[in-house]
Amino acid sequence: MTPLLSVRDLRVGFGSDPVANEVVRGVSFDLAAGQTLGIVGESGSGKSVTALSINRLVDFGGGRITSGSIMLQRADGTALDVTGANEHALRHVRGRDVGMIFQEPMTSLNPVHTIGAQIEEALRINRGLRGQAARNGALAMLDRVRIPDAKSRMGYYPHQLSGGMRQRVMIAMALASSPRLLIADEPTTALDVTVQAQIMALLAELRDETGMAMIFITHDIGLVAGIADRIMVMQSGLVVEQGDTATVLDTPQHDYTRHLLSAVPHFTAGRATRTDSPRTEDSDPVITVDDLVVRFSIGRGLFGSKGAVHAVDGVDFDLMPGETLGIVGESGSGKSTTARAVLDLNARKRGQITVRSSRSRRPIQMVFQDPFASLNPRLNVEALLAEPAIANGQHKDEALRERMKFLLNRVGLPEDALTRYPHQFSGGQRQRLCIARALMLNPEVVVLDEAVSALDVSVQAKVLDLLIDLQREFGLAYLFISHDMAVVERIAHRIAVMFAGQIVEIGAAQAVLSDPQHSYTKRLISAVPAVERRNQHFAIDTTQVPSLLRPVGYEPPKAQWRQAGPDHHVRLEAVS
Amino acid sequence: MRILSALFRHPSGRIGVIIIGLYLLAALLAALGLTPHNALKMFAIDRMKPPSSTYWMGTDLLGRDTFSRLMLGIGQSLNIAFAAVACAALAGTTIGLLSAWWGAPWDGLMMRIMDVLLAFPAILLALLIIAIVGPGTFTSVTAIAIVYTPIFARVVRGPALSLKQRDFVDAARTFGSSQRYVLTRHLLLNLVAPLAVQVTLALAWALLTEAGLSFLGLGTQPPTPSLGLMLAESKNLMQQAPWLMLFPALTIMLGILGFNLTGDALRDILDPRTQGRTA
Amino acid sequence: LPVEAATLRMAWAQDATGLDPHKQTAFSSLRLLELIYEPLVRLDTQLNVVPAIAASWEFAPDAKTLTFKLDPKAKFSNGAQVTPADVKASFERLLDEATAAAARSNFLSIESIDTPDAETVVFHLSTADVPILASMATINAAVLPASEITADTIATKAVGSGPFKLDSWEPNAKEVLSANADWAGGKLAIDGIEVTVLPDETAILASLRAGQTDFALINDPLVATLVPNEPNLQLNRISGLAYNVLQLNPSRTPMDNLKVRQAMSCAIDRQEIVDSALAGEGKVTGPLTAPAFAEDPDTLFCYKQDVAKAKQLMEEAGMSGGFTAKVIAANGEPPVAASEAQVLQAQLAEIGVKLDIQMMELSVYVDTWLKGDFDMAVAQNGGRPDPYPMYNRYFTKDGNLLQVSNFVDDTLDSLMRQGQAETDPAKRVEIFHQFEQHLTEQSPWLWLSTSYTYTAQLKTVTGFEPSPTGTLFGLTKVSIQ
Amino acid sequence: MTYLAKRLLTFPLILLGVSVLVFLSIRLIPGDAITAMLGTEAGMLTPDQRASLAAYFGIDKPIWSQYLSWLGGLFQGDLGISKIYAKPVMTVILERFPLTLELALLSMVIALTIGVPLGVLAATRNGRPSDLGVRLLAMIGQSTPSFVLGVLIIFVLSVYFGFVPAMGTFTPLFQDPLANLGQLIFPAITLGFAFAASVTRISRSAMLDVLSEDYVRTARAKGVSTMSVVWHHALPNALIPVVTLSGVEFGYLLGGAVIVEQIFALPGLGRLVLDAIGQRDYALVQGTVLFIAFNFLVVNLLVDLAYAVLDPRIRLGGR
Ligand SMILES: Nc1ncnc2c1ncn2[C@@H]1O[C@H](COP(=O)(O)OP(=O)(O)OP(=O)(O)O)[C@@H](O)[C@H]1O
Ligand SMILES: Nc1ncnc2c1ncn2[C@@H]1O[C@H](COP(=O)(O)OP(=O)(O)OP(=O)(O)O)[C@@H](O)[C@H]1O
Ligand SMILES: [Mg+2]
Ligand SMILES: [Mg+2]
Repeated sequence: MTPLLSVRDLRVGFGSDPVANEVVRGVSFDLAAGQTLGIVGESGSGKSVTALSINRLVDFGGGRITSGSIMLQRADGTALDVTGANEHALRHVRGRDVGMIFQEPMTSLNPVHTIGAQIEEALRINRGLRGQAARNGALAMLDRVRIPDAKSRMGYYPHQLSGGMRQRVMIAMALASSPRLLIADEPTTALDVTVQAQIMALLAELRDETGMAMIFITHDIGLVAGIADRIMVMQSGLVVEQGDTATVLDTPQHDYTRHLLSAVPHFTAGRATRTDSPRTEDSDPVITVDDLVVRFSIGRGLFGSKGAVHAVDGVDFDLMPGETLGIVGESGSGKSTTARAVLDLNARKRGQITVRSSRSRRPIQMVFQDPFASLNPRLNVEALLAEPAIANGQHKDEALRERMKFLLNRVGLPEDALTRYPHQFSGGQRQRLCIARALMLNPEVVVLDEAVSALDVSVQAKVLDLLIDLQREFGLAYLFISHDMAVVERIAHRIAVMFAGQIVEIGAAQAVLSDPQHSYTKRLISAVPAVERRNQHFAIDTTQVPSLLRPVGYEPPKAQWRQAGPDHHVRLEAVS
Repeated sequence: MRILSALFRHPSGRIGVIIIGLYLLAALLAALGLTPHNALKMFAIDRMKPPSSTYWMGTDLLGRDTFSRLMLGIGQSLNIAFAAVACAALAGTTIGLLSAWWGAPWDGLMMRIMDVLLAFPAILLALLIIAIVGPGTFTSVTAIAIVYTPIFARVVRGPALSLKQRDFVDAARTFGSSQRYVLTRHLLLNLVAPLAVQVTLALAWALLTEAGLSFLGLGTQPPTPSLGLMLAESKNLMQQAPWLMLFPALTIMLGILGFNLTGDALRDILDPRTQGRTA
Repeated sequence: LPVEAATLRMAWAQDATGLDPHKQTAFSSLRLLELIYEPLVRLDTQLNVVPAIAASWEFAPDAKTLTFKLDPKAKFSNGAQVTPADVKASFERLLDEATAAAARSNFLSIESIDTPDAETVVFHLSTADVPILASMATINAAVLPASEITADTIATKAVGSGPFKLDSWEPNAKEVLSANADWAGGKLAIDGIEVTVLPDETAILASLRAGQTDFALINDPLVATLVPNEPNLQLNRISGLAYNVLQLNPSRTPMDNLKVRQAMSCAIDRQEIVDSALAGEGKVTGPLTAPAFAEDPDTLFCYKQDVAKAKQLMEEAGMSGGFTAKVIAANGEPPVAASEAQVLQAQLAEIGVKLDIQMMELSVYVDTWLKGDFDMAVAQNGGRPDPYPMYNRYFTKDGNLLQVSNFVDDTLDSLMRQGQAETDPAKRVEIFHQFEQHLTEQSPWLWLSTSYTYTAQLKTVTGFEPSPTGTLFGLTKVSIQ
Repeated sequence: MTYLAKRLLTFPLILLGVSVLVFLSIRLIPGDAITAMLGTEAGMLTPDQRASLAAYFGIDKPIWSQYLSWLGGLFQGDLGISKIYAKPVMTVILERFPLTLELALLSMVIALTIGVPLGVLAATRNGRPSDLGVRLLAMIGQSTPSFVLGVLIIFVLSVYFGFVPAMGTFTPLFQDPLANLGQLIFPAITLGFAFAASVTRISRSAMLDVLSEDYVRTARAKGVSTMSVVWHHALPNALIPVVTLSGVEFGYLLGGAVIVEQIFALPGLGRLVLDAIGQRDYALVQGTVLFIAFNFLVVNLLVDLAYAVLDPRIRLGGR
């Protein structure tokens, strides 16, 4: 049987001299109908460019296929070499033969057309449906991707939907043309794990229903384990390894694959938590947060406030010296707001934050998510590192320079970095720089808000190791915020799970992860992909996160807690 | 320097920089008195002579050499444009920056004041200022500067507001950096790119406005020529001595073109989004 | 287009600023009002006093009583007869300070007005005042209907006895005039005039060239010189009474020094100014511009450029190092003001006098000028057919504009008085020649040139007679082919 | 809705600021209604005559009292009486406004019908000769002062075609559409030329931005034709900067195009103010400037509302 798609020695380059600027340098693979190929690899390895070459969208980004062939089996049984096809033929390939969904559900839908219209367009172009027929078709598609209340949602604009729903609309649109090959380019990277799980389940189900082939691109090797039949590993434009999912994951042949597998933080549901807990009965917490409430009033105008976003609603926790408290929860649950409130960057409505400090005037420092955004691009490293010291009355003298050099050294950056500018560093180096800067004032607590989320997996691992080392060396306490359970598992002593502005479960990391009590925590943990969970049947769960927008004067009911272990507290759920 | 060489590598930037360079050179030479003829001297027997080897661009009604006057006029027009834009950029940037930083209610107040200036018809504002203080270089500068201040304020305020939200400003707040430090090093320093673009575009506009004001007889005072004044003087001579109108008009157009090209090139060079794209 | 053709399409750059003939002094207002209203007498193109509303007049021998007989055919456009009562009411209005008539000062000698019968008006004067007759020959002394004066509608409604009726007026845009069938002067060959305001004179020329305008007033000599090049156009050019002058301010140093003033007078080359700044469109003149009084300029003090003498005078004045002075000029008023200032600047630089030119918006200039707040001023001052009203205001001890000229001189003062009282025309010319010689020698101002007033017309328009006063009354004789 | 109310509430404040500014500045200029009317002859007035005229022009009282009484009138919708036109200021303005409005609209139509397609064309042929040509043209257009173009147009028309557009008086569109267009088309071209150039450039760069957006790629992945990608998917998203630019420019044009009105002898708002300043017709200057400022604010508001029409994110709130 001829494969649906057969790619041979594909080479793609960019710019005025595409041969010299090749980013895909000889990729070959076959894909049979109904099969799923997972492509993994680091950022920039050429995954997207390979995918975009299959329907020649790469042309529009300024790319050129310099050699190789892409034979596509078309619906009428003919085979077409996409690399040599003209624009007219390609238009029929796109949509009809090859459907595609992209990473960013936020930006991949046209903001000025309703989602109904966008799906109808696909039906019109590729299935010739018009008018009422197209409308019915679109409705059916929305139903199929489990958009609740699809009829009224047809008239919605993309911005009125949540990220997960938008991604579902994207899928509906791609499927509307009944493609025989669906390319999904990191379709879930921008989503929360729980939403990710929903999308994965949906894709798997639809694939099985329609029998289409699928190319699934991701840099998350755990994710691919759950869906792919075959895996292809790419590095700098080359395929370094390809084979059955099981073969590649269990007996990786290539160094790079092995490296990838080891660098990825594996989530083990509490089996790999830290054991060096510094919590003792007699020590005093360095920070105590008591009933923290932060609200953002919206629609403040002439006619008063329409209500407020209860971003953080009654949060209590404490942090011991040398301890890491991980805060997890999905997007919008109030993690960052809590962190910012602790640093006094947000006005808080209520609540007490007590800081007991002996050694610094500014005992709490912060490392932000995006290292590039938190370093002023126009200042050199010397000025960046000196800023906190100067702000606190020190002078730019030799002692200060010594400290800068010491810290640079400590975070693994060369001394000559002092004269360089942020853009001259890689992402991981920049984050090290931020960490060094946070340490300039000799703090006791460092708040890390998604501090490693923007880094590549292998870099991520190194930064995490560095953080743990520094914690031991300087006796730092960390407030570590992340949505990545595997990362938190690795660094946290204790974990607080946030949901809709409140902590629903808090306790020793091992206890919370291995024995989740709250329904939300359970859902969260079960959604985390892992290399071990192969061909798992993700359950489709369309639970919506409750809105945090509350009317003026609303106060949440007093929290009731239940103790589930020595250091493990769970918020009682309202019986619904 | 780095920017200049980048401009030079940019296809349209190069043309812009060359034009501006030539204009600056002409202005400099004229300021040093190195014009082919004395720009103010009236050659009584050579009134309204067409271009020739002696008078490259002909002579005007009073027998003055157009080319020499043009060189001097470029200097005068550039002086006004540079001074006006410098003032506007300074005032506008300060207002926009503080407005963004202080937030309500200052922001609202200052921006409403800027709105008043914006809503006030620009040319009328210039007219009124000129009528009050009397025309002249200084007034042209003031008028153009006042008209352009709100535009700078707006150009600065928008990005300043978003810079204010940036993590490095938050970071500075966690260290307790002083307001002055944050304003100058974190905000202003990062506004250099949009400001540079705006400044070049404003310069083009100022050149045009100076010409317009002089055209209405409100700008530069004779005998100092400015490009607009030369144009105004020659308007009624268009038929007898078309060169008198042609050359100043071309000079103005080319000057504006130079600034616009440079501005566009700067935008390309300084804007990371468009980097690599030729615009 | 026979019906169309009977209406004259006219254009000018500046529009009238109001309808009250007693209050309006702007050139453009006068030009409009002269077509609508009439004074008792008017000046012909030779500047002789000729009948208008008055059919005849007579001075008593002591020149203290002036008697007019009115034209019985004279009628206002509302159909009412022009009566001596209207004349009396008009002059009383003029003299009333509440009216704020600018020309009032010319009529201060009127003591009383009698209207003995239905045709006669008698003016009793306090002093012998011969020039008063010429002063009456302007539209600022127009005769208005007594009824409209009482109704206080002069400013809004134009009811005159002139050749045309004002049908509509949109200030700064257009006015429509129609022929007054009742006009005592006879029947007109055109049905009316449609005036449009085209602020840019090149646009006026373009419109004429395209045949879209029949007749136009032109101010800028540079535009006027283009008209003869057009085959379908004709230029009317007449030497006017107004004069271009560089006013010095003798109340300020060093212009208070006679030698300095004289040096400046000798240093300038008047013909050169005419040739370059005015593109040759003008004539060198002394203070007296009316043909009946004008002298050959060469007989006047230092009217031939003499830089050596000028330098010597500067040295005698102790100013050999020269000095710097501010000279004001109005923007576009006259259009050549800036050029004149620049040529003067270049010429005076020869003797070390550095001029700092300040161009001003017209009203600002007028304000500054009236306050006498300048070192020097480039001006174009209006002329009169008679020297007395022309210079009395500036150079006599009780002149109203003394604060502008800042110059009094006993000789000038007494010559002026003699000229006012003298009734013999030849003797008057003699007196004013003396006045002129003395004035140029004292050089409080440096008289430069008269310029021309221009009108341009399509060759299909015939019969227009220009007048040195600039009046468009000649349009009454115009016909269109 | 509250947004609209909020915006509307700032109007009076801004207008008040404008009114104070114009009131003071027009009075600070040397020269007053009397010198403007009488010229140098004003020197012949006696003090009593002068006082009588000052009372007539309403400039005999102290400035603040003049301002208050003017403001009082304003609240009753009365902008005062123009002395030159001998009519209520509002009437004079409304007589002049149709021309200005039509001229502004016409120039905008010219600018948009030329600029947008050219910009889109250039963007879709980024880097190719036709793109370079369009960009060169746009650059030249932006660098041509309107007064140069206007003077040139009149000159060429009258010398080579023996024709000039009707000047001086305005023929309303509904009275004689042909004559009206004949009169306004050339001034509109003069104004529209540079305007079109700006529109071209802005639509080109907005289009380039949009064409590299993810949703355009999505549309292409669906198999949408190139034409439809450009006009249906990209253009609506690229219009916001075009609307912003057109709004600002239109707002300014509604204030009267002083120079072009001067050259083409059109009785529009620009010349009205210019003449009113020259003639020191205070009430008229104040009224007109206020009217222009008001228009400017309204246009800006309309632009903001237009965003909402173009962009559902703004229309339906939230981002
Ligand atoms: N339009 C473009 N112009 C120039 N270079 C490009 C373009 N698109 C991609 N590249 C380059 O091609 C290389 C491969 O990019 P590609 O997008 O395929 O990476 P990827 O594996 O998908 O990475 P990621 O995981 O970050 O999405 C990168 O070096 C990138 O810089
Ligand atoms: N400045 C603000 N004004 C209004 N609402 C805000 C503001 N900052 C945050 N919010 C809202 O508060 C809620 C909590 O936001 P927060 O940033 O703390 O979430 P998070 O848990 O950090 O999410 P993420 O994982 O996406 O970073 C969200 O609904 C957010 O929209
Ligand atoms: Mg990718
Ligand atoms: Mg966050």
